Amino acid sequence: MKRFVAVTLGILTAIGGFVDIGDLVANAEVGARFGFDLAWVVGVGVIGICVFAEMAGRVAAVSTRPVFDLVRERLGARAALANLLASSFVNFLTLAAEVAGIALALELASSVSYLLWIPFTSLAVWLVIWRVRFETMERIFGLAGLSLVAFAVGFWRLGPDWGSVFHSVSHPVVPSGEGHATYLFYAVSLFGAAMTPYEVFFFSSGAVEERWTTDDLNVNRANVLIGFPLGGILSLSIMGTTALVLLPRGITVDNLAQVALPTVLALGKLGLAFLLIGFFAATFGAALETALSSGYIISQFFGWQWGKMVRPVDAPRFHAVVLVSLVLGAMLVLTSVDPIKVTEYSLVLSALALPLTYFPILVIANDPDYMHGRTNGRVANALGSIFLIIVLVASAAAIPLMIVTKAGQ
Amino acid sequence: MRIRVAGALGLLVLGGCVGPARTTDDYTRKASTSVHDVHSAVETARLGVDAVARDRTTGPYVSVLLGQAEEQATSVQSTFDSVQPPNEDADRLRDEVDGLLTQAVSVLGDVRIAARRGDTDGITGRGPALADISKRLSDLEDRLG
Amino acid sequence: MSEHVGRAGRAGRLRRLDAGLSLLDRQILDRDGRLSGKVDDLELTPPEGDGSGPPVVTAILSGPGALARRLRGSVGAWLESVHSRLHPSAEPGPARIPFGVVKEIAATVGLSVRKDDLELSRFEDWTRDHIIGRIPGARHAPE
Amino acid sequence: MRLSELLHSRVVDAAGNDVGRVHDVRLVQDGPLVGTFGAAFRVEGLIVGPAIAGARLGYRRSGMTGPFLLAAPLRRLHRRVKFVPWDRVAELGRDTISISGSADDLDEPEPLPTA
Repeated sequence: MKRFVAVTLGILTAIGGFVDIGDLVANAEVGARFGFDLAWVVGVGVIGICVFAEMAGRVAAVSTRPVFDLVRERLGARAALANLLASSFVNFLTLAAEVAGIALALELASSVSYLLWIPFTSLAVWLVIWRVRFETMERIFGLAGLSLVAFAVGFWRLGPDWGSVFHSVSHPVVPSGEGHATYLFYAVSLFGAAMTPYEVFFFSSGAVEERWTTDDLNVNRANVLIGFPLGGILSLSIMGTTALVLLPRGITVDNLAQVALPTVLALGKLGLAFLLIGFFAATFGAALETALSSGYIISQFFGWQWGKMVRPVDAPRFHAVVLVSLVLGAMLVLTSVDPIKVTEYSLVLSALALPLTYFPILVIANDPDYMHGRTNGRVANALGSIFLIIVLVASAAAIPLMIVTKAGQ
Repeated sequence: MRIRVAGALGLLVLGGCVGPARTTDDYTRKASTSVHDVHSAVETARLGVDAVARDRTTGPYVSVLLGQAEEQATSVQSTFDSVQPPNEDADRLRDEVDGLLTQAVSVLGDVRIAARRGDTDGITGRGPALADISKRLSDLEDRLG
Repeated sequence: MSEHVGRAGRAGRLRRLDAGLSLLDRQILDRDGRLSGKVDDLELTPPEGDGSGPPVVTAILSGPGALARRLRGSVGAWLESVHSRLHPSAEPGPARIPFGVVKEIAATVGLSVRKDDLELSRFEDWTRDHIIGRIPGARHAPE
Repeated sequence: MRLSELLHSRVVDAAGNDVGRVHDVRLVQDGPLVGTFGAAFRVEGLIVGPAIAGARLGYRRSGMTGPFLLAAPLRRLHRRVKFVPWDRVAELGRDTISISGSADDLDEPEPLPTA
């Protein structure tokens, strides 16, 4: 029974934790612009993150070592440092976008400008990292993030013509008036949103923080294989609501208020309340995860003591990195740069950085020295290899597409 | 790697700029895009007004939604105004587009003010004006192609 | 998983390992299991006597002073300068962990001493004493 | 001397023929006794192979067989890896290591078991 509760909680947490500011923005934008013609990308991205998160969780549980620690052992100091710099930069942009996302959610609830909220939200994120136990933190924000289920309810209440939805999901075309390059650019962004690398750093470090062992492998598998696909359904619901309401009216999504608009029309004040709680929890949770990830990957590269399982004085450099990242992230947002733009760029750069994370994981998950008989099976390797190719293609295409399409304009 | 990131950052900056319009075609395309984007803001506001009329939303949310619609329209207009028209045909187009955008921004401003005051009737009363400006923007966009 | 360290393994064979693959860049754990840095390099010393014959691994080198040289280029130079600025002596070498205090070499490298007893934690001490340790609650585990 | 000074160095034989780059340094535990560790490790020889990316990924070891996409090309490249016993090292230069004799009579390294 206790086991069952743990598994259920883990799955619910994975669902709530799947969606962050990048998913909110990318899915809403794509739905309003392309309808259901890019829905397949979410499917591909969800399978990809399942494949690699399962590997990363298994590596962490069997070897009790987090991913970035092993990245350095297998890439060597120089390549791992280049990887660290690039990953830290992308992670930092994502952190800034999430911190802005929390403030934007509060703005929608209070009509007080998001810029005024930034100092408070950053402080709150830091306090949670400083004082709250890892599992408590994960559970609270993951479960609260579940209230984004309002998107799915809203989509259903909007009464889509299911036949035509399924048809356009399964027969995607580039809509008239959109170039192929623009279509592919948004495909890459959406893919970057689903497979954001910090999810893997966080997932594997979290597994070590929670002291997973090989006994937890089934829990790992259940969390990933049930939780992430259900999270993907939330993403598709966001896309569906904007496709049904905003697309026919020629509305492009430029802010978070518009992301909520279709669901507000469908469900009214109660729906809005759920969405605002969901926005807040999802972005707050992701801000915690990215802030911690910044500390995790740098500490793991240098072999410093890291993690929330020890007192802050015992991991001073880890906490210093987290603190500095948060302060810098808040400062970036306070320059009043458009937070939605920051989010969009963080997605493209995530897509660019994908192979840096996923290539070493695939190698390590095959290494018997680390995996003690739990190396990848045929299915994991076949899927891993296919996704490695997809990830390489997406990464190579990200910047050229951004230039050609002027970032999707 | 670092060079690629630096390049991406450079684009981040360049992305927000508008290039000069060299030909009438080019200018017409820019006009069309601007009309399209302001139309999007007006339609957003209409949905917001609709939500207020049906009592489906809260004051703070709708005031942010309408404020951002106005902001969006204002920024599109000032970007469009900063493009140099290449010839006299373009001048005429500029006057027409700019006139319509000004009206759109003005109506959006009225709705936003009503929303900040929590004046529900003031918001819903602007519905017809928004519908009218939306239609005119959409007609102009069709004409520009 | 104490992989034993005697002269000969079970099959009466000497233990062999490839340093790059199985020792370099590994995580170091101290006696109490605390994370204590990475194996950034190894110190090789000519054998005692006439100095001919194969070099012996005498120490693990850890920290910025050792890592800097492996990175080379401008990043390496920058790291080296940070290291020497934080270090009291004029020409600091890298932090040395004599091989005699190594307990085991497996997925991680275990030591038989506490990390506070080694010359490893200068930067860590500085961060703790000047920043993190001064924030209220730093000495309590999260609740 | 540091281990990193050996790694990546170019290796040439007595005739000046290129042997490759140092991929790794093989250690054997039969040195003098040190502290609690027991016998110290000493250098047994150098593992030298073609200058390729990915030599650190570990595909030299027999247990690393997947995924096929990576293992197939990397394992093929590692077949051309040679073992240089330390007594064949004639001169340690800054970036180049000279060995005595010809590159042709070098053997492959003995495969090490994975844990």
